[in-house]
Amino acid sequence: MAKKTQNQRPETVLEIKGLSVTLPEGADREFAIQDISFTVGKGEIVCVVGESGSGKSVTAHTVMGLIPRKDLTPVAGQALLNGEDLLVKSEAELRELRGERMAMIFQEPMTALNPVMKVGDQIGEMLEIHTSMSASERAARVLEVMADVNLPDPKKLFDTYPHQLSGGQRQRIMIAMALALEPGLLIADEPTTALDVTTQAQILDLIKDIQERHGTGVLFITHDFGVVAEIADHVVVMQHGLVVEQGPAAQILGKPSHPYTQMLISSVPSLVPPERPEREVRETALQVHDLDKTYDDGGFLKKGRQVKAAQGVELVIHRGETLGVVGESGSGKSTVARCIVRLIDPTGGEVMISGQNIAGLAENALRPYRRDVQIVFQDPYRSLNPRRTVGQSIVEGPMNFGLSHHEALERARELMRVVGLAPDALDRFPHQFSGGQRQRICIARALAMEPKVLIADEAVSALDVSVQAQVLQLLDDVRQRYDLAMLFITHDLRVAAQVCDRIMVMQNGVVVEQGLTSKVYANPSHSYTEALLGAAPGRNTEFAKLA
Amino acid sequence: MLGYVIRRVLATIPVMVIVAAFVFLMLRLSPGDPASVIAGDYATAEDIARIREQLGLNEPILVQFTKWIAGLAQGDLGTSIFTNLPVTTLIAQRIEPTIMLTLTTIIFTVLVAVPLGTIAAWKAGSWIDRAVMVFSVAGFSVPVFVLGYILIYVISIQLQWLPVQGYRSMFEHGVGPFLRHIIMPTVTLSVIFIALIARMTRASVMEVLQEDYVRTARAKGQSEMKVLLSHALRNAAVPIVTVIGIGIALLIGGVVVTESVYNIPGLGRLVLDAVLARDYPIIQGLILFFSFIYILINLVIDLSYTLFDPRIRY
Amino acid sequence: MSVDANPQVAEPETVPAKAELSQWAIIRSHPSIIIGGILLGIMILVGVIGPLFTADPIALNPIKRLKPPQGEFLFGTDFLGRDVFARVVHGARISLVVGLAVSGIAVFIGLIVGMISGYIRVLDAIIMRIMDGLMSIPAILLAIALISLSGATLTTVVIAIVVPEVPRVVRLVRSVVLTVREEPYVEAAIAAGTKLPLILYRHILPNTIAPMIVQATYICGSAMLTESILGFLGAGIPPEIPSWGNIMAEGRTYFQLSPWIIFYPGIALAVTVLSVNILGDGLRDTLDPRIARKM
Amino acid sequence: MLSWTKRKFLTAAAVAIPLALGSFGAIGEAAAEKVLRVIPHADLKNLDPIWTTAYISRNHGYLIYDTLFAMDENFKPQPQMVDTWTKSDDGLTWTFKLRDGLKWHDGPDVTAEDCIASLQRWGKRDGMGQALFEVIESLTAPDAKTIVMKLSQPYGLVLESIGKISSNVPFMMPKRMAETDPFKQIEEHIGSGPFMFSKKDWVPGSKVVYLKNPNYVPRSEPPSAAAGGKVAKVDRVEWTYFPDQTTAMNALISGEVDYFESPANDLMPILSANQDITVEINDPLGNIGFARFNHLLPPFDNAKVRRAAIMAMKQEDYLAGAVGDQQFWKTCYSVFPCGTPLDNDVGSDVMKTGDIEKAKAALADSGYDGTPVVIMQPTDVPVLSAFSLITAEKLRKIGMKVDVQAMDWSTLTSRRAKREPVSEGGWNMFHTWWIGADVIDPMAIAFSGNPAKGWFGWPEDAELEKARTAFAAATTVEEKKELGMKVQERLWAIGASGQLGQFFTPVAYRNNVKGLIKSPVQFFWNMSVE
Repeated sequence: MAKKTQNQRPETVLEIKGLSVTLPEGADREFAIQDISFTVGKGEIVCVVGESGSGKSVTAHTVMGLIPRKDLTPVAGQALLNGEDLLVKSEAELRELRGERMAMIFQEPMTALNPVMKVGDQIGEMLEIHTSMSASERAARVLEVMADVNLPDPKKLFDTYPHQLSGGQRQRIMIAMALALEPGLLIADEPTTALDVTTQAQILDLIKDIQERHGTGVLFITHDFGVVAEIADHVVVMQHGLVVEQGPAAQILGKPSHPYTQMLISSVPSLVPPERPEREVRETALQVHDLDKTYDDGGFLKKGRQVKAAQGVELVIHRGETLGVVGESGSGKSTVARCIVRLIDPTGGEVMISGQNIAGLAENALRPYRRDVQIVFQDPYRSLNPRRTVGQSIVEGPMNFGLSHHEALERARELMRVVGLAPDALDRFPHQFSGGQRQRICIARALAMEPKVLIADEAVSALDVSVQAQVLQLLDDVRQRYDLAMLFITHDLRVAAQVCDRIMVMQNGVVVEQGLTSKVYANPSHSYTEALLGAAPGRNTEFAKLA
Repeated sequence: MLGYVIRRVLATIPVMVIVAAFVFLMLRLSPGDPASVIAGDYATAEDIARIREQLGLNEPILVQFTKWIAGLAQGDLGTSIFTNLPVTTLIAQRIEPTIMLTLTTIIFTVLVAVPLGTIAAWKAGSWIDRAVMVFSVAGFSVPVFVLGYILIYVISIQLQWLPVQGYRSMFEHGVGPFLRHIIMPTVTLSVIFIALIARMTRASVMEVLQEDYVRTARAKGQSEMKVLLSHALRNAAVPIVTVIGIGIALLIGGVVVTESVYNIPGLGRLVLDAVLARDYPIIQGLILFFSFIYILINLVIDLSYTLFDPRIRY
Repeated sequence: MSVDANPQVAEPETVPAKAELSQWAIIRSHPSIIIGGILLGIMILVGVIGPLFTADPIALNPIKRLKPPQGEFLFGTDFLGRDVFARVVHGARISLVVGLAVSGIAVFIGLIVGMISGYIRVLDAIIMRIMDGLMSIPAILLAIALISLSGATLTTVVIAIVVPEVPRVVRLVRSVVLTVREEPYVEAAIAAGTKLPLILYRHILPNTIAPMIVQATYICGSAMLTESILGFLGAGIPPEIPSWGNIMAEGRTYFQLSPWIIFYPGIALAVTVLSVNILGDGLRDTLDPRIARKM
Repeated sequence: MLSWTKRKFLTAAAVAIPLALGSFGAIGEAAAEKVLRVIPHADLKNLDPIWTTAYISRNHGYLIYDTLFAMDENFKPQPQMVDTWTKSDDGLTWTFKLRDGLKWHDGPDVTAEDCIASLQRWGKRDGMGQALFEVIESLTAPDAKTIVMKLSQPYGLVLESIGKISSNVPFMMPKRMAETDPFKQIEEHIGSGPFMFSKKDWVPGSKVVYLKNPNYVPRSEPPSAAAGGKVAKVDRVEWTYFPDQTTAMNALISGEVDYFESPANDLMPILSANQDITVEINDPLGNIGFARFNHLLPPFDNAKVRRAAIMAMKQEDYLAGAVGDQQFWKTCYSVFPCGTPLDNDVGSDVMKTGDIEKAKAALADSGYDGTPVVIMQPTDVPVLSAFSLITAEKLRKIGMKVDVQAMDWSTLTSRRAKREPVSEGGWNMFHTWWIGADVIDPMAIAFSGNPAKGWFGWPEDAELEKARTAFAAATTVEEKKELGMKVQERLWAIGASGQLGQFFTPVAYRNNVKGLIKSPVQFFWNMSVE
């Protein structure tokens, strides 16, 4: 996609010079951000990218003046908006600028809008604050702006409440709100992270389109290099509060100079599945036949709506093989996983494990078979009981099946080494570990049961890309070492491409396509798969690979 | 919505039956019986027995219970043993003071406690916050009657601004006398209620101020006052209203004491006298009446949620 | 794509022993716990060993009735000539026993019923209806009726105050259980084949303890207050056993003549309830801010 | 705190106070109307003075009903509704003629039939009434205004019975109400007295209103206790019941109330210090305190133990403890109220001892075997609660094991009727008081020696009963005095109960209230508000 010529930068809207902000004492480092300098030009999209804790969000919030002064205090440098330093502005002056000259959109569209106020009024409020337009003039302008962000039927949507809209629609409302007064600078803090890949693509296009039409300077915060590749003109890479590298997008993505950037970019799984040697077919570890799950929220007298979460799902996994399940939120991929592990009871179909159908078994009859299937969840911070030591969590399972405490502890120590953690960490509490370490502990806990099938339900989605790479590597190793059958559930097509031998695509509870990963990615047969692959950000950018 | 209301009202019936059975059995299984109190000082054993017979207290408990429930069905709460008047008339005579006292207390409390709690949450950690919290904890700790006596002694006896006691109905005697007589009881009763609501408002508003949409509002350049009122408080309304509902149960305890200290002829005193004189019909009737009112208030509060939060639909 | 460092080979990552924030450091950082704790400690001390040093609270000498506080009688005497100071000190014991017993029993029953109702959905509807029923009976009236009808002993007073408190505890426990049971670590335990009782004991119970402790302090405070109101209404603990509630109740008639009979037990009660509530606030912030804040 | 010191706790009613002086917004009634605002001693719960012996119902009765005879201040029965009466020489036939102008509140004249029916209903419930009707052969009404009573034998207390001053007073009611079963409450409240009961204003537990009876024809004599002309000098009498003593006192001080029937003794210093309030003793006879033993159960089935316990009781301690200010009590060692005709000292040395050591010695050789004494303590009646604690301390000092069981008055009244042993809900001791008028002669049930029909405690002594029946038949004053001493001598000999002395409960009213009648019963006629 033709980007602006590298060297000649457009007229500056926002200039950050040597900005430093301190963290409250007792934090793990002194500065949240230290000596940050970069500029955002008119009609230019500058992406600030980095892992969690790199300070990218603090930078954005400092510019908008939204940081809690008593915790994070700017101690040096300037943030010039069209030449005026925002750091010295009084609260009142800053309020004047917000919305008029600079605006911001946030990550969680679900909670960013006031749930008890009509959507139209929330946009109108921006005008109410900064202009002296009459109510009718405001309403007209609101409808105009809603149309500008291609919201369907603005008149009807004007009087709706946020909970009645989809994630994508709410983000469009946020953008409409931000652009109501045509500010020179738009700050977007991970606006598409919480959205499905197809909606994300539409929002990114919308931002590019508006930015070009209105010549707004956009400061775009993200941790996803796919998004950077998709829209960035200029890229700033941050680590631990410092700018390690910045420059035009093509140069940063193509030939990164700083080792940290190189490591980051090479950790981004590529969308092109590797050629895998043809595996000889091993015996079946897990067979699911015609699996159904319907939720009926009917009450005492109320006739409830029927929600078909999963319909007629068929899948087979052989030992040593990884089957991927991809799809957007609400596609039913997690429901299938939870039915297999019997955390929820399927309404129909069979789940065959070591020759036995466990779909309808009662709890006592089911218990012996539970050890054969184990699961690793998405959120590392809620997968371990905060009030029990890591060791206690791991030994709990084996001891349910007869191992003595000593034997179980021995197995736990061995597994800690397998997942790359020091065994003496067993008697520590979960809050003393990082996200990545906790996910490894969860894997150890699953392996402690010596399962035949391991299910990873979005197991790496909450991790930073570098940590993600290590955990994926660990999963691959344990699969080979313990000859496991693995069911890998994810919404991230890049991860699926690299990890899964075969892939299954789900939409609204139905399996629309399945087959060898390389074949499905090369030429998808179902239109939905095609749309999914097409929407994956940065798909036609080749990321620099480490030697 | 109507379907929901009907279902809720139907659901109160099993609860009321549980309450009725519980209270009825509790009275019958305890020592002391009204017949001997009526018979008076030197009634012989047969006098007492005959009175018990005449009051139907000798019949098996189950029979008495079914008779009472049958009466209940047609809205007859039974007749007071002592005054020979139907319980419903007794309640009717004395319902107005209690209802008015409760209403003025709720209104006064909400007008004082909600702003206090909101400011405390807004300026969390400041001296105002600490002051509001200390007052609210103190409010919980002072016995109602001590406060009542102090107020009467200072305001009525020494300063003679307000009358000592009594109740004037707004309809019979005009608003002036009504207010003069209701101010002190309302203040006395409100202290503990303000403490509860202020504390809860502070907690809910503080929680709401962390929400993303408050940050969005600030990002729009909205003034702190507007952010507090139209965004924070409106979203905190549902938890605050819930606490007001729960608090009302707490109020009834206070009403009994306040009515006795300020000599207000309300329902609180009626049930108190009835308990000490073992007038079973009044005790049963009133406890049932109070619990029905409480359930009704909860229903009204649940329905009011729809006003505050569009997400709640029945 | 392969990352050089293969975890098997590399030396296992040692976990830095992040300073485990000692419980003591948390407490020290919250002044309200210290103030509340000290005040309550003093009151418990007074309640436990105080009576050894005071005159006999039940000894009557009608001649010295209604003496103002000076000299021999630190808090003056009441209408039967009994030493108010001795009675207030003895009263501490009764009021604290009532407060602690009520909060202990209420939380204990509330925990069990709340967990059952929160975890076993079938029983939930029934239990909740019964709780609604109990909660709809006004606490004070229930207490008065229960006590005056079945004799005013310490146990009946405690039972009478516990009954209306239990539903509130059950509701809180149930709401906490409903949130905790959805947590992934509970689901992981189920997947690992742990039986129900163990799940309740290992995973649900520890996470409900924190809000329970906070609720217990509030119940303790309100129980002491309810006891004093019952005493005032003439339905409380029998006057021979002095509790702050019935000392004040007996002093009620002589309020304008000799206010000290009501004044001193009133102060003692207010300070104790104040200390318990401040302690509760402090504990709420330290123990489990996330769940507790919903309190 | 729910009831007061003075009368025994029984049901009571109250009257909502009309506007106090200081408040604006005059209420509906014409300002000219004279209203007497009263705080009664208890809450008027039920309105049938025959159905219950409650003093508050009796006071209510005196307002709206009238009586054939009435006791004057020297305790002599005087004619009230009766104009003239004759007694036949053999003393067996009494004829009474009603005076003119007696009308029921709802219009019709009072007839002899009404009076006969009223006497019969009274006769079934009242102690003296039952004794009188045992000797009545017939009661006839030859014409509308004459009542003829035929006796089977001469009876000395005919006029004292139908003219008795306290519960149950033989009030005259219309025939249709007098025929209600005495164990069922009367429905209507129509009398022929100086005031009329306003049923629509009655709010039990709070307010009772009496309106002046315009066509009541009072007698000509000046008022003397219950006798004499009963002239209503105010248009309305309003009772307001105050559960809280302090608030009641403050209401009187701030002028929201005119008359406070029985303030707690300990409020006297504040009330008497206030110059616009008058404090005085209304009932010359006062109240007599009783410590009552249960004669059926050990240890008090043994007279020696009872007398030992009485020797431990020092009247000064009880009166100082429970009543307080010396101005309101005095010791009285006669069973009959000091200052009444039958007051004497015979046999009272056991009561005069009041010495722990002597009592301890007496108990030692009385064969007391250590069975615990259960004392019932009514916590909601302050005076009786204090009496119980004082007795408990004294009995413990002389070596008895004592178990004080607290309860409220209602529980006490039901438990004292039980004759079963303590293990089955019985009792050993309780305390109460009687107003002087109720124990003025041996006929009082308090002095009965017959366990079958006697008062709770059920002492048994044939000699005592013989003396009491002889007293009933006695006609001359000397004979009655002689028999009075015999009854007292027996009562002390068997240690029927401990007498705790005589105490007086004053009344308090604002200075603009005039015409209060001195008597053991609270009357509201003749009282006016300037």
